[in-house]
Amino acid sequence: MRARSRDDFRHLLLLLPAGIVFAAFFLVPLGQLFLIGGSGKSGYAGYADILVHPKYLRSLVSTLALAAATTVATLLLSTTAGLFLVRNAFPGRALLVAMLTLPLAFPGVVIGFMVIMLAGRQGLIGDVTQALTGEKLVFAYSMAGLFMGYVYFSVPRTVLTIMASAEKLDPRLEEAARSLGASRLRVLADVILPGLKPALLAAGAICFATAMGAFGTAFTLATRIDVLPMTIYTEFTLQANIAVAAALSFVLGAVTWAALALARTASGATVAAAG
Amino acid sequence: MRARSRDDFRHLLLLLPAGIVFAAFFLVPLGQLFLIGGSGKSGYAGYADILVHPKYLRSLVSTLALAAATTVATLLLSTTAGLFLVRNAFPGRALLVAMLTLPLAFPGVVIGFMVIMLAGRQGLIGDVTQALTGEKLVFAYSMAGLFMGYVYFSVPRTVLTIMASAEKLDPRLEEAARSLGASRLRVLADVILPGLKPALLAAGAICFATAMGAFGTAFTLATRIDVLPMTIYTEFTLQANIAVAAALSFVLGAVTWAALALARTASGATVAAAG
Amino acid sequence: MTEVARSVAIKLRSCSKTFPDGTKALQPLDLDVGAGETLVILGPSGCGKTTTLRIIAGLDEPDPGGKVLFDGEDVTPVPIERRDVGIVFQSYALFPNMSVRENVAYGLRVRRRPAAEQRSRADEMLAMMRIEALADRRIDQLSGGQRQRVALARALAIRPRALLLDEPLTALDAKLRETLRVEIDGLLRRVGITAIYVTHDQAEAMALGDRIVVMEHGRVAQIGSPREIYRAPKSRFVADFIGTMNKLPGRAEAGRFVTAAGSIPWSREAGAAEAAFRPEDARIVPAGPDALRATVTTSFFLGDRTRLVLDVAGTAVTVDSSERAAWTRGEAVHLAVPPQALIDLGDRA
Amino acid sequence: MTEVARSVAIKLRSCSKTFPDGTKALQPLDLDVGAGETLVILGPSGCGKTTTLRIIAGLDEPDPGGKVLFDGEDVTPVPIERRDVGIVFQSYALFPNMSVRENVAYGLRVRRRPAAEQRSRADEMLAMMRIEALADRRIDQLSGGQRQRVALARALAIRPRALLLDEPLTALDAKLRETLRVEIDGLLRRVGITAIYVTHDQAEAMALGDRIVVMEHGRVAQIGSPREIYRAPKSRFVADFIGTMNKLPGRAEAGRFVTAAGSIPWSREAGAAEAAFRPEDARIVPAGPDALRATVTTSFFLGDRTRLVLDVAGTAVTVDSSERAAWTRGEAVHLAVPPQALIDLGDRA
Repeated sequence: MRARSRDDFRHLLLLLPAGIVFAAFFLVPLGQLFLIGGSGKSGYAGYADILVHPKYLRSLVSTLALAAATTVATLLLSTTAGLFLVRNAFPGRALLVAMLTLPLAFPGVVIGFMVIMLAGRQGLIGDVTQALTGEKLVFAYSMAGLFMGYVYFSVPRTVLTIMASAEKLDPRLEEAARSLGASRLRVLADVILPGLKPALLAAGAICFATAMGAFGTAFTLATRIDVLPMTIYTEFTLQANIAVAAALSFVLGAVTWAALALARTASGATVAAAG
Repeated sequence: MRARSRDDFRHLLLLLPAGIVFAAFFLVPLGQLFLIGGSGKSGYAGYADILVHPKYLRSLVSTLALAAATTVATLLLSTTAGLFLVRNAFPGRALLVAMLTLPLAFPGVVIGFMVIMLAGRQGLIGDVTQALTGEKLVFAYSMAGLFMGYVYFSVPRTVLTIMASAEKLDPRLEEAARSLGASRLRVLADVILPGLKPALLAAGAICFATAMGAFGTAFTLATRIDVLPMTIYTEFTLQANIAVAAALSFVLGAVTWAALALARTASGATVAAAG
Repeated sequence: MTEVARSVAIKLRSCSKTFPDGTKALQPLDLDVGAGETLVILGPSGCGKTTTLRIIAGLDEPDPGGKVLFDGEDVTPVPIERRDVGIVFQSYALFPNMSVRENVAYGLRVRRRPAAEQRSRADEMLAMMRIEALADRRIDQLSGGQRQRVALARALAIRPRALLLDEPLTALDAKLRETLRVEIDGLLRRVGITAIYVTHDQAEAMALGDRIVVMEHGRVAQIGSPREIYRAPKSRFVADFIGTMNKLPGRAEAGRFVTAAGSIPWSREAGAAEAAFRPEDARIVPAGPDALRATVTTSFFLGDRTRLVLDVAGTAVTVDSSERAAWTRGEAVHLAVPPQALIDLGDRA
Repeated sequence: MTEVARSVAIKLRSCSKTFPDGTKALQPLDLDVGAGETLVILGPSGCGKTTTLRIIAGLDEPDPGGKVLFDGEDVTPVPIERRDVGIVFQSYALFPNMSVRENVAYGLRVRRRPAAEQRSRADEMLAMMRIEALADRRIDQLSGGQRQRVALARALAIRPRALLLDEPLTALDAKLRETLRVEIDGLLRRVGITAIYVTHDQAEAMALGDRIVVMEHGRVAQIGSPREIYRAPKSRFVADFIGTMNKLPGRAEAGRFVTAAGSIPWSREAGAAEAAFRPEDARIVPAGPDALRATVTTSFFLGDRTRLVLDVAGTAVTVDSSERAAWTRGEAVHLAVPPQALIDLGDRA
C-alpha cells in the first residue's frame, strides 16, 4: 500500500470532502472551547487563574491525586491477579475470567450505586464492621468511595490487558534467566515485569484517563465531591460560569491527553482513553 | 508456560488468598445488586415489571435506539475517514491523526458542554442557520444533541482502531483480487471490509456500550433526557426507589455485557467497554 | 487435457522504475519472454526482480517511455484488472473469508459466469492441483503447501495469458519447498503457460527455469540457461551468487597457473589472475606436479558427500568429495583442478 | 585460550516423562554423554528430543524413578537455577530490556560478581563470538545470526558444566544456517564443552555430532556416529529420516536381486526383500547384465549435480549424477548399483 502511483487513488479523492468535514467536526468544538476559556473577565489569564484560585486548584490537585492513586492500586491488584490467572490452571478459571468482564458493562452511575450498597449507610461493609467492632464504617460518600468505585471499574479491563500480554511472553526468556541462575524474584523483576511494561503503561494510562474524567460515579455518591468533572458541571450548569468551566475543561483535557500521549510514546502502542 | 510441573508454581500459591479476595470483591457487589433488584414490592417479578411499565420500557427502548444509531453513524464515518487516512499521504496527515485523539481526553461532561456550545441556544449552529435561513436550529438539549455528543466522542477511538486494522491488511490480498478482475468496489466489498470485520465489531461493541452507559453528557445537556443511566439516577437518588434502580442497572449491565460478548465471540478479540 | 492457458509472448522495452523517494529500483530494461517459456528472475533482495514482475503484472507502472507488450500489443496503460494475468504471492494472499472453492472461483464470479460453470471450473482446477478433497475447507485449516496449491489453482482458473510467481516457495520449509518445486515444474510444463518466476533461491532457479535472468542493483547481470549460468558465469557477482565458487589468486604464465602452493595447468594469457572453480570439480590426489599443496581446516560429513574446507596458501577453498575416506583437521593433502573446470573472472583487481 | 567450560559427563538413567494429560512423551531412556562430547539428538517433532533436553537442563522433571547424573552426582532434584548449564533456544530468548553486553553479563550479575569482572568477562565472550562491536547495541537492532551468537556468549559466560542447544539454527535462513553451523562446530571443538544439540535437521546432525541419537516416538531408534547412521541405518525409520533413500522391492535369489526391471548382484539369503540404496551410489551405465532398465521421469539441474527421478518397474528411484550429460523426459537408461552399497532393511512386509 506504500509505493503506489498517485492515480491509483484517483477515486479516493472523492473522500476528500468527507475528510474536510471530518476535520472541521473535530476542530471547531475544540477551538471554540479554547476561545470560550479565554472569554471571562480576565481573558486568557483565566487559564492561569485556575492555578491561583484555591477552589479550582484544590479540585485539580485532588482529581490528579485520585486518578494517580486509582492507577497505582489498579495496576498492583491487576498484575497480581493477571499473573495468577495466567500461570495457574484451576477449575472455574474460565468462568472467573468471563465474570471479570461484567463490571465493564455497568455505567458509572451503577458503579456509584454499588459503592453505596457496599460502603454506604445501609451497606454491607457497615453491617459487617458494626457486628465486629461496634462501629459502623461508612465511606461511600467521599473520595474513598470514589476511589473504590474507580478501582472496581478499572481492574477488570486492566487484568484482561495484562493477561493478554502475559500470555504472549516467551516462556523461554524466563527459562534462560533461570538457567543463568536467576531466582524467582529476579525473574519477576528482570524478565516478567519488563515484558509487561507496554501493557502496564497502556492500561495505566487508560485507567488514569478514566479516573480523571468519570462523572456518573461521583455524582451518584455525593454532589459535594470535589473532583474536576463535578466542578466543571457545577460552574457550567448551576453557576453559568461558562468561561471558567471551559478553561477547566481544557486543562482537564490537556492533562489527560498528555498522560495518554506519554504512555503511547513509551509503549509504542495505540492507547485510547475511556470517559 | 503450559506443561510445567506443579511444584514449579509452589510460590505462586501465595497468590491464592489474593485471588479469593479479588473474586469476592467482584462478585459480592454484583450479587447484591441482583438481590436488591428483587427486593421491591413485587419481588423478582420487578425485573419483568420493567418491560411492562411504559416509563421504564420507553427509557430502555430509547437508550437502545440511541446506542444503535450512534454505533452505525460512528462506524460509517470512521471507516470512511480511517481508510482515507491510511491510503493517502498528504501534508499534515500525522498532525490530523494526533489531533483525532484529543476528544478521547475529555470527559462526558465536557463533551456535553461542547454540544451546547455548538448546537445550544447561543451555539454556532444556531447562529449559522439563523444567518442563512432566518430560523435558529437548536438541538443540543435533546436526543439529537446526545447523539451528536456520543458520535463526537466515539469516532476518534473507532478511527484509530480501523486505521490500525487497515494498516495490517495484506496489500497482496487486494492485488490478488484485482489480478482476478475485481473492480475497486468489489475489492472493497470482498477484501477490505471483510478484513476490517474484527475491528469493526470490536469498535462497534465498545461504541455501543459507551452510548448505553454514558451519563455525564446526558446530565449536562438536560436532566429531562430519558436515557437509562438518567432514569437509574433519578429513581435511586431523587425518588429513593432502590429496587427499581437496581433492576434497571442489572438489565442495562446484562444488555451491554451481551453486546460485548457477542462482539468478542464474533471477532475473537478481547473487547473491553468504556463507561 | 484441460484448457488452461492462453500463453502470450511478453516483451519489456526500456522499462525503468524510479520510486517517489527518488530511488532507482530498475535501470532501463529490455526483456523478451517467449510464449510458453518459464523465465526465472533471480537475485538478492533489492535487485529489482519484484519490481520487474509488478511492472509486467500491471501493479506498478514503468517510468514514462517504458512499454510492456503482450503478443506485440501495448498493455502499458491497461490496469491489472484487465490484463488477464494470474499472480501467486509468497504470502499466498488467499481470501480468508471464502472457502477454498470460493477462492478458486472468485475470478469467474467477478466475471459473472453462471454458478454451475464457476463450480465446475473450480473443481477442475482443484483436481488438477490434486486438492479436490479440500474444496469446502476454510483457508485457516490449510497447511502452507496446500495454500500455495489453492493460490495456483485460483490464478489459473481465469485462463490467464501469463502466470507470475513472486517467491511462491519462500514461506515454506525446506522439504515442502522441494516437493512443491517438483509439482510447479510439472504443472508449468503440462500447462505450457508463459511463466515468470521471481526468486532469491538459486537452487529453485536452476531447477525450474528454461532461462534465468540474474539481476543486480536494478540491472541484468546475465541471461542464460541454468547450465550456462552455472558453468560460465560472466561476472564475479553471478559466480558468487550461484552455487559455491572458489577463487584462488595467482599468476598465469606459460600455460600454468602459479600460486604460492604450487601450480596447475591453465592456458590463459599471462598476468595476475584469479582462477575460479566449483567445489565438485576439484579432487584430492596424491602429491604430483599438477597438484596444489593444501591443509585440511574442517571436514563435514554431509551423507552423500564430504565437504572439506582446505587452506591453500592462506585462501579457504571448499571441496566436495564423494569418496568414503575420512580426513582429520590439519592433515596435508594435494588438490587437483582440471584445466577445463577453471573459470576466468578477469584480471585481478 | 579462555577458560570457558567445566565439562561434565552426563548420564540419564531410566528417565521417562508422562505429561499431565497422560501422554507418554518419553519411554524410559538411558543415555551416556562423555565429558566434552557433542551429542546430537535428532528426530521429527514430537519424538521426545526436546523433552530429553529439558530433563537434562532441569526444566522438566523425569517421572519418579528417573535419574540425571552429572559426573556421577545425582542432580535430579537440583533446579535449573543451580544446575549450572548453559541453554540456547531457537527463539534466542535474549532479554529485550538489556543491551548485548548486559545480556551476556546477566549470569554474573545474578551471581553478584564485581562490575569490572562482569564487564571484562562479557567482552571476552563477545570477542570469542567475534561480535565485540555489537556490545552496546539493543537486541532489536541485531540480525537473527547475531542474536544467536549473543545467546551462545551469554550461555558460556557462566562457565557452564554443559551446553544445551534446542534447535538453535531453525529460525535462520539457509545460508546463515550453514555459516553458523560451521561456527558452532568450531566453537564446540575449541571450548571442549559437553554439548547436547537437539535438531530435526539431519544435515545439521551429520555435520555437528560426534554421535547422533535418532529418536522416534519417545524411544531411541539408533545411536552411532554420523557415518554409521548414514551408511548402516538399523531401521526403515532411520533410513528414511537421514538423507534420501531409494527402496526397490524384489526377490533375493542365487546371489542376485531380481526385480521386474532386471537383476543386479547381491548376496543375501533368498526371499522377498527390499533393497535400499542412496541416490549417489547408483550410476547410469550402458545396457548390461548387471543393470536395471529404467525410464527418466524428471531431471533437475542442481548445479553441482543433476538429480534424476527414474521409473524402475513402477518404483520411483532418485539418482544423483555428477556427469555433465543432459537427459530428456522418457529417455530409457540403465541403472547399476554396486552390491556393497545395497542396504538390507529386512524382509518385505
